[in-house]
Amino acid sequence: MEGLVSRNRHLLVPFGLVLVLGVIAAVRAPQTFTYVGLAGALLVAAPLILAAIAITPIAIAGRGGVDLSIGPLIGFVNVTIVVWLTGNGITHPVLVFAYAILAACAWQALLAALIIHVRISPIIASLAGFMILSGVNLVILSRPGGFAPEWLGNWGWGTELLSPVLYILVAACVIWALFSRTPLFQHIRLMGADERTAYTSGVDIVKARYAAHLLAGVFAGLAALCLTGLIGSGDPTQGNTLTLQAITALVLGGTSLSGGKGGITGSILGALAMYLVFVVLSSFNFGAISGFMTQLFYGLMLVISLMLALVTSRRRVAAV
Amino acid sequence: EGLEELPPKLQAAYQGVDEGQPIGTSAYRDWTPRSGPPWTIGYASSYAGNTWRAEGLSRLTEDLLPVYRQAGLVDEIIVTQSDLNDARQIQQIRQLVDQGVDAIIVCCSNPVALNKAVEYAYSKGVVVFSYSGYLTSDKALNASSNYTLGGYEIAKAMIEEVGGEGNFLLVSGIAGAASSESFDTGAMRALEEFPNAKLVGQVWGNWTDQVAQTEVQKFLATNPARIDGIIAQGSQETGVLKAVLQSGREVMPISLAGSAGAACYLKQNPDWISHAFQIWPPGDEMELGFNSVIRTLQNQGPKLQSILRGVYRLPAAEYVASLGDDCSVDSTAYIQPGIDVWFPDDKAAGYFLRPENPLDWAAKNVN
Amino acid sequence: MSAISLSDIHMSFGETRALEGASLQADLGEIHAIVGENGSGKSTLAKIMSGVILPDSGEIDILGVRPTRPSDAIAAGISTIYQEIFVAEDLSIWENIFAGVDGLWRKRCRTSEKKALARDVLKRLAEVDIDPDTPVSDLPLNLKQWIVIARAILQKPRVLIFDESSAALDLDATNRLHLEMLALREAGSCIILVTHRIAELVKITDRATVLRDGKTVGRLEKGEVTEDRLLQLMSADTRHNALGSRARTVVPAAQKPALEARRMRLPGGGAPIDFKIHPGEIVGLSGLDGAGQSEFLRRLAGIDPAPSGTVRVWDKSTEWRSITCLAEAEAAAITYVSGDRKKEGIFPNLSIFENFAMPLYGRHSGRGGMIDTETLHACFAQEEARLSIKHGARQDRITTLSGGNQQKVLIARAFAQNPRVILLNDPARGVDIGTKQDLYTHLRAFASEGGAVVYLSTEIEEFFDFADRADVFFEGSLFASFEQGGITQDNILAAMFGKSHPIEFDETVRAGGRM
Amino acid sequence: MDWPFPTADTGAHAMSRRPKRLRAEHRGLVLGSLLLVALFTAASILVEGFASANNIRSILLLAAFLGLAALGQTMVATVGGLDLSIPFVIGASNILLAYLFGTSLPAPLAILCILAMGALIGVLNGVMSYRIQGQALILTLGVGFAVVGGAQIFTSLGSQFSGTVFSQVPGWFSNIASISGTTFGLKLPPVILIWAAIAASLIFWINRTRAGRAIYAIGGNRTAAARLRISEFRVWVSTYTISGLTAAATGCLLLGFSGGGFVGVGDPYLFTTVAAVVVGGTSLLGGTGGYGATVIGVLVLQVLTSFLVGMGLDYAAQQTVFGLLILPMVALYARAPHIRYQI
Ligand SMILES: Nc1ncnc2c1ncn2[C@@H]1O[C@H](COP(=O)(O)OP(=O)(O)OP(=O)(O)O)[C@@H](O)[C@H]1O
Ligand SMILES: Nc1ncnc2c1ncn2[C@@H]1O[C@H](COP(=O)(O)OP(=O)(O)OP(=O)(O)O)[C@@H](O)[C@H]1O
Ligand SMILES: O[C@@H]1[C@@H](O)[C@H](O)OC[C@H]1O
Ligand SMILES: [Mg+2]
Ligand SMILES: [Mg+2]
Repeated sequence: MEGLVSRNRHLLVPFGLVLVLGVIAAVRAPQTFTYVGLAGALLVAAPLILAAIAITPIAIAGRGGVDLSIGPLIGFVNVTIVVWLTGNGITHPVLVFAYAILAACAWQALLAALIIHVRISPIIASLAGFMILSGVNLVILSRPGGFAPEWLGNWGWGTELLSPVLYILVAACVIWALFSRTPLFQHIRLMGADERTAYTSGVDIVKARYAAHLLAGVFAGLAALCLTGLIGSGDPTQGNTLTLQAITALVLGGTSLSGGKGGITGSILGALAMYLVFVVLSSFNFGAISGFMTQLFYGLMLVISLMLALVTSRRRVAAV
Repeated sequence: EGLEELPPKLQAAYQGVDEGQPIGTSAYRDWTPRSGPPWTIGYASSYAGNTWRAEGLSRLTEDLLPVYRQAGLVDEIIVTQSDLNDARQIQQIRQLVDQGVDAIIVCCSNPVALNKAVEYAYSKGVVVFSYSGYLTSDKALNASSNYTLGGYEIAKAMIEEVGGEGNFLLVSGIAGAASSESFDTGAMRALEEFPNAKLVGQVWGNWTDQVAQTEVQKFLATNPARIDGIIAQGSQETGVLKAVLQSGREVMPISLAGSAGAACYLKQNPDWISHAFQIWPPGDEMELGFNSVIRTLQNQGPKLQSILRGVYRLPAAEYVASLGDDCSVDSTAYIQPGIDVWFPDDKAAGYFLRPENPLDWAAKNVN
Repeated sequence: MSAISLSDIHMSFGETRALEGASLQADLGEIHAIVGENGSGKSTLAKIMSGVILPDSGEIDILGVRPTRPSDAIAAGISTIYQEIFVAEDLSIWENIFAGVDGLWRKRCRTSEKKALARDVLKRLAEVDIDPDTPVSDLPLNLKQWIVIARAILQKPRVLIFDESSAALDLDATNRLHLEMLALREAGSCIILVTHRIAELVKITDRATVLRDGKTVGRLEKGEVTEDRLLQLMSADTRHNALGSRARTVVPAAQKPALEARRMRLPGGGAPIDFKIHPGEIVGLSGLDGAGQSEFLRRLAGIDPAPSGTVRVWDKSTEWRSITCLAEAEAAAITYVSGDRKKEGIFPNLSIFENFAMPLYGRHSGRGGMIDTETLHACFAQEEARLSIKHGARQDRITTLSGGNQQKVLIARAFAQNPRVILLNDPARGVDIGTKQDLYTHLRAFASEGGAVVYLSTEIEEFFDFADRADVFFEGSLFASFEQGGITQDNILAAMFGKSHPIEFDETVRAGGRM
Repeated sequence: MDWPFPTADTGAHAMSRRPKRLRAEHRGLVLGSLLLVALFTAASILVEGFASANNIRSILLLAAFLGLAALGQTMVATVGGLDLSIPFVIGASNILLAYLFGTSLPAPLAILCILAMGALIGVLNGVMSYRIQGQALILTLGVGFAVVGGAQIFTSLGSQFSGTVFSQVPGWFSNIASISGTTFGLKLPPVILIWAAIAASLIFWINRTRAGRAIYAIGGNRTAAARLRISEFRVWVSTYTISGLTAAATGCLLLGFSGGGFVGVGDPYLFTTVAAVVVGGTSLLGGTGGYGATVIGVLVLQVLTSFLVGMGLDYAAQQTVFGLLILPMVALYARAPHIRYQI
């Protein structure tokens, strides 16, 4: 039992955070917890939640791996769905889903290849990726516009709790639950915790790292679908903002970039915390400065939760 | 269809309208809000960085709110700002609806991204009005001047100003924002009409003097080519002018549309450029939007989805007349025609099925 | 049938030649030792057999395969316990023990079974009953060692390679390990044993292969595996008479000690320690791993604070001054040289020259903290001549040097700080015999000029004819001191095991004794 | 004198069988310089007016800003850290200085206040990230968010222009940083010379003083450094302090450049500073590279920008090209050793 607690120590902070914010939100903005309120919350928060989930396996795989390119990647899938698929009359759900997931996986495989075979550190590889994709996105679609496939655009209603968005989130959790029970996932954790131990004890660290990235690809694809559903159009820049948000959520969720630790529960909690902060702040009439309030609070939350995490876990994290 | 319901002189304002902009008959021809008066109105702005938004906001909260509260029509205005993040603006709109507002004014975003939120609002009996820019949803109402027409005329006038040929720089607003795109569409049309007018570059100034100044600064710094004229979307020309002054180049003509700072430079250098425009005077545009919102809440029945008025050109002397000699290039104020010019009752009447001055309506219907 | 046959293996790392014609033949059902000095290539050979390192050239056939990755080796039935203890600190005991056993998608066995097995195997090997969910980071070194041993043994390997795996284990733990090995041998596995503990291998090995400078220089059958044969094969010229005779500096009894420790207790340690060293003296420190000698040395150096007691130096100006931190140690002209170069010695990113000069910047920088390079280059020239450091350009990276030459640079840097006391922590690790002898000579010269030397070594015979006194640690405290005449293998070995009088070479001592 | 530029990780070295070869960071410098020359010649041929005094002046001007912003990033990377608060500190300083210019505070004093604030933020970054160095980039990100949010709220309180500040920038100050600025009548914006001076003295300081070398000692081997009484904490914190300071300075100068306070001016520097550092040849693993390398990296990026703009490529394409440039550069000198050699 207390083994369980100690193993989930990293969840204490984010859990408390969500709890506190949830209560405040319930008081300040009760509509949030109505049926429709929750449906809307789901809709708006889904892209961030999935983005945060997506970068989790990469962080777990170690080497200070934080995927800076996640935002532009989601943006890329978003604009290409609108321009390449819808633009050419390809709107069948199966095709769109398949495309979104395959495209994101292809990119992640590319990143993994750079990290594994060229042996470039993940942070630099994904930094380059960020720049490349954010440029490419603007080339494909120079400004917001276009239309999502009808069925996808309709997700934007967000009045039904039992919506595709919910199913996607559930699916994501199921995928994770299943995957995290496979030995492969244990290999990834071991590799993240200590790559040399993994290597010498016979773990195929090449496959393991590819696996971590491909898994990220799957979630990134789903995130892109949800974003497209939310804005019902293509936007070359909206995705980029997701990078820093997702990393914030990840870290708020208690996953440390030192690898080996963490899971999507934390990332989901982190993303929820960010959503709730936003709801709470919007419930005050801050007017023109409301945007800045959000930024301020994200920052403070990040710093404070890092400091708390430092206190709750005593081991020092080695430099990237 | 629907357009011919308008008095002919109003129809003129619709020519060359951005084909993205819906001008069909409105969904609010017979519509009553879920409650009130008094009404709560939400203002979901996408951005708050520039003098233009500030001016519009102050018209809304400093001038209009007191009067309409007095009249028992409005009791509160809730303002939100999304830092150009669509997801946030969507969330804010939904949250305003859930908080129980009766109408929402949104400013200037991606014409598609907010649609579902708009329809959500509509389903809850809340009307969403886009001022300064349009939304494509048929549940949205739009009120502004015809920015495509504005872009066309401003560009055309600029090109003619420098003799129908030369190198031009286009300073746009925010990529993807309806108003910015409409303006550019018009401007491009004009450029096509002049084979020897070459567009050598485009920068996005976010309608913000500082941004425009930095972007133009960077452009001039990295582009050796000579620029004969700068076609600028309104409300950032002061920044553009400062950039040019700072770059050390001699000041070429820059299109002017309301900013008092640049206008002051014109007053001090009368032969700089011969004319100026009124395309989106911030306060008046806001009042146009607000006025239309109130009329809709009063079930006056807007005929069309988009309430469009024309832009107009005026000679330099007349434009700067209102400025004193002590004016400053750093001024953040606006030269505005005033609501009686921009959206007077008789004009407004043309756009509604059961027109009436909102305050008179109040006098009758609010005890 | 031969389980392992390696012939004429060559391997170099950048400039470093690790193996130059090593070969090894071993059969199933035998325990085969690989012996050689530090840096002679034992671990490299082990890594090659484990598929970690791909040699530049050479014939390899282990159980019919030529492993190119650890996973290949393991799949072929080859398990290795590396010299470095590889555990994932954040993960639990059972996860570490069963690291890598599962396939990508299929588990070898259920988690509950794994935990049970983990618990049992630790009970059997380490004789502790511990919750297999405990994170490894909370465990002491010897348990971590057991975990990696368990990991390898549970694979039921047909070839099992131990690279100095008893280093972290105490006496009866080592005995338990031996029982495991014998059992595996009975079961028909082949065990490769890399160890410095000659007594250990004399006891349990069937045959031994001897490496010198990366070459196989001999293969001994059961009968021939004796201490002297091994020593004489391992180093071209045997150490015992290597160092000619030496001018002893006579220490005037009256003189104040250069450095002394009074009533010092080590963390978790035993009795308080009193220790003195006079100018001109060379004192050797030794003891089994974890007996406290290195902790003691680190406290003399002011690296770690002593829980109780004092370290102090005699200084004409201020009479006694005590040492509680590095700053005070430096002020008192005490310098520390570590044998663990990579960990606490070299700056791999910097040049040979800078590695030498780094500690001198403080004293050789003028106005505005501007470094006076001329002087420093002069110092360098002087020291490099003195220690005959072999290197290319001064500005080359230090890692272009062999382990031994890296060590010389660190020692040169110690001398250059012209200290009164030099504390050395196993400085000869991975250093060849020639270099060692230079080192002894220089330290002796330093002593005869009135310096004091405290020299910790894992190889007792470094003390013969070299140290004026050998202090032996046992269970966290200073156990015995031997003066010149008394510095003998038997005395010191006995003391290492807490026996106060010399004893013959019986099983127990062999089991734990260090060469 | 030929001081050792600290060298890249042993790994890259272990890879090589060839005894004599260019030391990694020298390879970085040489490569960078070659690239720079190549780009410049190509651009001068393909873009008319590229080699004009005017264009070179503006390239140098923009390089000066990036160079200063990337200075701190270089110091931090040398000890294995990263500072993502730089763009936010730049933005915050930019609007806060504009705000202070609007007050009665004398301009020089105002500038000092902002610099002090920047340094303070740096200290905070350093102290708080010291025990979680692996998370330094996240922590600095958080601090950045907080700082920029706070600054915008603060400046918005009085006015209605959230996030932008209007005030009069003193002529002498805008002269320092604007393209039309002159130095002693010479048609060269002073900021360029200021940058050159700072770069020169920094490189000198790093290579010739104990404090400077300590940075590389820490970057190379923290334990070994500790044995020599080099305090990891002090070095770590001071690099972040420098970073905060230079970021603030950049923010101030950008105000002189653009003339109006706008919080967004920092945004382009989030990843470009890292790119400049990496392209220059400083590995983010610590211990290697140096500001000399970064200066080259900065010039490469800036010439490239101007080149691309001249070729009619917009911001989008520039981003992509930057990204594509990083990979080969890093692959050439900052690869990690194969895990086999880490066992
Ligand atoms: N990963 C490596 N990279 C470069 N050189 C290495 C590496 N590992 C070992 N060497 C070199 O090869 C030589 C042999 O090293 P090895 O570890 O095999 O010696 P050893 O016999 O195991 O010594 P010890 O008894 O200290 O373990 C060392 O002196 C070292 O210089
Ligand atoms: N990962 C590595 N990459 C490149 N070179 C290495 C690496 N590890 C070690 N070396 C080289 O190996 C030599 C030192 O290796 P090693 O640590 O095995 O020393 P050693 O002589 O074996 O010392 P010891 O016996 O005390 O371990 C140096 O020449 C160094 O350049
Ligand atoms: O900021 C304003 C923008 O939002 C509006 O759409 O057009 C005019 C601009 O000044
Ligand atoms: Mg070794
Ligand atoms: Mg070894």
